[in-house]
Amino acid sequence: MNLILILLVIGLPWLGAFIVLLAGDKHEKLQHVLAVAFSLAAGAAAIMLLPNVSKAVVISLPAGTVFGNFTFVADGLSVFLTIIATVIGSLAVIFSTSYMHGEAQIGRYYAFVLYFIGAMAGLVLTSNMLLMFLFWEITALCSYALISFNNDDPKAVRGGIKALIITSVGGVGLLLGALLIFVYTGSLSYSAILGGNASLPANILAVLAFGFLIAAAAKSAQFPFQTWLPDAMEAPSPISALIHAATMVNAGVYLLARFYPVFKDVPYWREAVMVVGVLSALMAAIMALVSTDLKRVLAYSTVSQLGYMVYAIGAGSVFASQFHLFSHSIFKALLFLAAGAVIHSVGTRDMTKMGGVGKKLPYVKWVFIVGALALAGIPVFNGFWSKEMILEAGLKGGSIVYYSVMVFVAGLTALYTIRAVWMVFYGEPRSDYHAHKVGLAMKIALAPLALAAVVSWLAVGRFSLLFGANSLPFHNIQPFGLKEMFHEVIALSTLIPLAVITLGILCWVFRSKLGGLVKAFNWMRWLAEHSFGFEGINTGIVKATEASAESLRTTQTGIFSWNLLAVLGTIIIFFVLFAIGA
Amino acid sequence: MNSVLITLGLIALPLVAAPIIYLFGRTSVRKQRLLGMTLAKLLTLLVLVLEGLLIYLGVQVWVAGGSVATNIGTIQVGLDGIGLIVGTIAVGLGFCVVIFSIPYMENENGEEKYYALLLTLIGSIVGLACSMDLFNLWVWFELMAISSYFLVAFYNEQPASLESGFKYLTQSAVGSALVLFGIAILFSTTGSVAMWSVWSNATSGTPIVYAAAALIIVGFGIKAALVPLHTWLPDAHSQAPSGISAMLSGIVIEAGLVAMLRTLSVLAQTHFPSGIILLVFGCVNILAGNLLALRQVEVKRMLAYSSIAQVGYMLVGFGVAILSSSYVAAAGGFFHMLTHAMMKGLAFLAAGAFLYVLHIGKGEHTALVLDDLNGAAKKYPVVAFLLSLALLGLGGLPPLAGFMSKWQILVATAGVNSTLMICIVIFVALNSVLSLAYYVPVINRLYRLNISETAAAGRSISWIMVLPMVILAVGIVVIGVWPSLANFLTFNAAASLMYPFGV
Amino acid sequence: MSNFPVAFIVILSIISLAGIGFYCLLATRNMIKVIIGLQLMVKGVAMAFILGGNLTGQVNLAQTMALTVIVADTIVAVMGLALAVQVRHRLGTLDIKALSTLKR
Amino acid sequence: MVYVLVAAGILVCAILAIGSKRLLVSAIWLAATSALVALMFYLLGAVQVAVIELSVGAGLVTVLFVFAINISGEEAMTLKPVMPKPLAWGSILIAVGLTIYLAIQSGGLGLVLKASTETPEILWSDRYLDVLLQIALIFSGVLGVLGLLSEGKPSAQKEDQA
Repeated sequence: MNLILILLVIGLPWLGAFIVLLAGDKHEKLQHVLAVAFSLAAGAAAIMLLPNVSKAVVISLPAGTVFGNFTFVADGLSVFLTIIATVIGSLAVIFSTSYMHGEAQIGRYYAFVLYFIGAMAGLVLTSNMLLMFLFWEITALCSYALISFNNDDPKAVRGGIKALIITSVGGVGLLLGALLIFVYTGSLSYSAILGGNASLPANILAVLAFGFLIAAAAKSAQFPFQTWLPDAMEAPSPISALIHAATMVNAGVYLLARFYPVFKDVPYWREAVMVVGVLSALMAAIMALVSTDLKRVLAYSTVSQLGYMVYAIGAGSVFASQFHLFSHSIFKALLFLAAGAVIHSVGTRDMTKMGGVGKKLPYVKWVFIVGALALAGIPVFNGFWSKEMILEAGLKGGSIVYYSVMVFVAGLTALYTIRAVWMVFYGEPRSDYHAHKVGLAMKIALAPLALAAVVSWLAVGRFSLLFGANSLPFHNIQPFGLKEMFHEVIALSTLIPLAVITLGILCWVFRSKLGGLVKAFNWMRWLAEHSFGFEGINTGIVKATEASAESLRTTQTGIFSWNLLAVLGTIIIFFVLFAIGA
Repeated sequence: MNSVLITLGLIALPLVAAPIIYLFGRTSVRKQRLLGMTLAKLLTLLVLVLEGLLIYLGVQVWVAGGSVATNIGTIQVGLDGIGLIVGTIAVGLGFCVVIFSIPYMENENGEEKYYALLLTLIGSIVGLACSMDLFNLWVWFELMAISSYFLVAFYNEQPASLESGFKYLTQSAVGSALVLFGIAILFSTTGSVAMWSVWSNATSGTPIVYAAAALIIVGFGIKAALVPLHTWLPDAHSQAPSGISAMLSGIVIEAGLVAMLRTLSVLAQTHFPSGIILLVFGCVNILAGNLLALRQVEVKRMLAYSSIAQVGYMLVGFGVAILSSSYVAAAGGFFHMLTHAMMKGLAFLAAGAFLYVLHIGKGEHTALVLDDLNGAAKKYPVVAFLLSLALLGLGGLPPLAGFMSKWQILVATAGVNSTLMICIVIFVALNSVLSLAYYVPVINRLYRLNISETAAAGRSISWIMVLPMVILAVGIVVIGVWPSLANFLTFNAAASLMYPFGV
Repeated sequence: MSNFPVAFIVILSIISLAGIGFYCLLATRNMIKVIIGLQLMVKGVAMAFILGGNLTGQVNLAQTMALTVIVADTIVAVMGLALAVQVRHRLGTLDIKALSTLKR
Repeated sequence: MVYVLVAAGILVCAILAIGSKRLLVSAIWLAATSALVALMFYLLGAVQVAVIELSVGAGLVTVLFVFAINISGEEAMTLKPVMPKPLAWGSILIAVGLTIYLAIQSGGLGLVLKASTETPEILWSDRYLDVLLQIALIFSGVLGVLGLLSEGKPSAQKEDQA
């Protein structure tokens, strides 16, 4: 059963991608229908995997020699992320039918979306490191292709290539890890090292652990690779919701969570993971505070929230991290789709030109506010529970310094969230925009997400069962019901983050009276607007590479004599070496 | 069919058929009739099919436990693992190129010479891979060079084409003189040119034997485009007719590499540090090739520079193989040779198709620049898709063939238990990422909405041109999804290469 | 007189001949002169073969190889000359500096 | 001693061939080099190939050079070389010196020439594959030369043909 389902989850979207492409751009309606049908079918197949979660290898295709066996496992972690990918994928596709209506080359768009959904499912379902790397790169390729979907816009093309290059640079870490696993265990299956049977030398394990950390940081847009995600916002909004909020960026967190049992004892690894998480969360939150582009604010907040997840893993609570991933996928997809609806309707992403949109789009306003409350960590919404669990875990598993920074970031989160909501939906219109109506498909896609953002935390008991010993070996996560959650979250220490969050909101309410304080932090604002220099480092690397390429090109003089002198020079170098050796 | 006949047929068939093809073609040029030319094309295809059949029969003899080798006089020739893979690539790619050339070269002045020389070129590569005698190897190598000179300078009314032809000719000739020098030294010191007796006689590495090895590396290295001996390559690849560019990049430079490896394996007992030398050249090639391609605006020239980088991957594979006696690395090197032939062949054919419909078909000989490709997917969706596929494969994105061969090379490299090798893995992988920076923008251009004026005014593409590209593309995808299909070819070749090294 | 290294004199002349040929390739700007340089280099190589044959007592073997070398090289020279003639015809000069339009 | 004289002669002729300002003179010095190389072949015992070198190297090739020079015309070679001359001869000297050094290191000084004891036989006795391949070499060479020298047909004629 699982065998067929896994094949369906990966195969259906890929087949769909092919068929949509074949349908041709002249039959746009048909393409919309096909894309929705295939993504929904994949989502259904993924949900049907849920009752059959097991740690057993389901498919094993021998590929021979250095390629290992192509294996797939439907364990708890995999199935959970598969469902996120396919279900949110379906919603994004439904949303697109109205958002992308009438765009050119819609076939290419859907083909890549479906290709991505299949690849993302494959990435989490496989247990072969080669396949994992393969799917990892395919998701990067799809992300690139969709960011630069509008090929005529140089900004979109640049953003896409930047995302591809940075995530591929990180991919080198994963590649190296996969190679080393194969070399030292003779197998490409990750259970070879997770099982603890293979004794890797300590230094190799360290290379592996930090290699994977680099890969994860690049994929999840963490420090110091965070710069690609804001630029990826040139993508159509459903893509931002699906790839750059709910699924692909989670692959890094998934990688860390998957290998946590072997890496946790590597010296300094957990410390490094926590530092990466804390720095990303803090810097991104500050940048979100000063940005005026709605989608960029959401992108920064994604980086920040992913920072929380990474921090949780470093602190030793894989469960809290995955639970926040669950909540975040829902509320961030909701926020991006709602933002997409706003942008589609208003025609700009600049918040300084919006204002008062709420009056014209009340439905969008309310679902956006639901998402915003969840993001800010206001009680009862799903973000509150998972964020509190992470903070509790951080208090137990890491230094108090990191904990206080993360609590501070929680306050900042509340501040920038309310700022965004205010600038978009309230006040008077600040420019002469004309708000279109929001399509029905958009509303249909938003509704389940809004509902889930309110109630998804109730499923914590069911959720924790996915991570039990039978469905997820090596991790030893105990069942964790609502009772335990109440017990853990409703504690005295919860009051501190809640107080800070309230303080954050109050800061916005009394913003006019805090002018002096704002001025005092102008230098910080300047730093944040320049992305703390990381953009500069990126540009520097690109410029240096291009300059060296350009100077190397001058060696191709095209003059025959110089070409031959190079030949003679090579001979001389050889002979000198031999003469010294002899 | 016995093995002697197979061997003789394999090396003699193309060379015997080439003059006949020329004569057929010539009659139609004289009498202005098309029949002869058509016959010539069909005969070329037929010979290639027969060659494929002979290779297949040879493999059958092999599998049954026999060896496909024979002595012609004192010269031993035979189909071993290296011969098998190089022969397969040459014949297979040659077949695709011939089909592609039917519309591409139609009514060009000298069409009949083109097919005759193309067949000679393919035959010489097969012969080179089958030769077991150092001097005979050089003769095949020279035949390969001589038959390709005119093919490179085919458009002899174009100054640029003549220029590239002249540089190619002189630098090749210098290379082959250097190789000969090396062979002469080995002959003087060991008293033989038969590979196995040189192998058994050359047991101590006197400085002059090392010098001979260096000359041979540099000499063959000119053909194999080792940096800094590569300078002829971008000119020749960009100016030759596109089918020939595909041949040059897909197999001719690799034939130089194979000849070099054969010769180095003969010197296995002298402790000549060939492994480390190949590794160093490999790394330099990868970096220089990528950087040179990065800012290039001519499509074929960019592909030519990327060939330099791709040869670097093979060199890394072979270097690791020799350095650490690793089968997997050698097989990876050969695997990359195979996948590169398919990917670069496809890329050059697709670029050639664009060049043809946008420029050459109209009688213009301007270079195809990136701007010409803007929005080309709108008008030529199939070719644009195939070109994107080839470029993504070259950039090492899965699940295409190029990723699998690079993976195999990297697995073997990481398998050598040393920090240096881990650094090389990281270096190679980062360079793969760097190469995306020039492959991917091309794809972006293809899918733009605003079509360039040149592309909008292009002619339609004949299906005969598309057919060989589809064949290659299917190969790329199939090998990418099921990489162990190529194991028979690659591991036998690795066994033949590593045997003299005592592995 | 028997101690006089006759064979070494031949070696010296071989290496020098090849060197002179290579120098011609580097220093000249005339296409036909380039072919002359190539010819000189290959003559050195042919001598190396014959010397090798002499030293190892296999003059006949060396002769066959030298013959092939001479033939092959003559063909290359002829093709080079044809190319030079064609270049002169199309560009009106034999200067290799005129042949440096393909660069970068 | 005759070896020294011939060797010196070869080098002098070669230097004159590359040093000459006129192409025709260069070609003639090349022929002289070739003749002396043939003499060296003879001294080393390679009688048959000496004859061939004399006829092909000194004869045929020179004729071809003269033809080519006649067609393309004598061009005054007063242009300065692309590369600084000292760089060219400096690197050549280094390369040649190193080669000689390596030859000496390998015992090149102790080599002794042998008087040929083999009976002369048909040249290609046991290497007829090489010789057969020469036919292929000549074939592709001829095709190449024909192709390189061919005049492009006027395009109008091409249209007729199609």
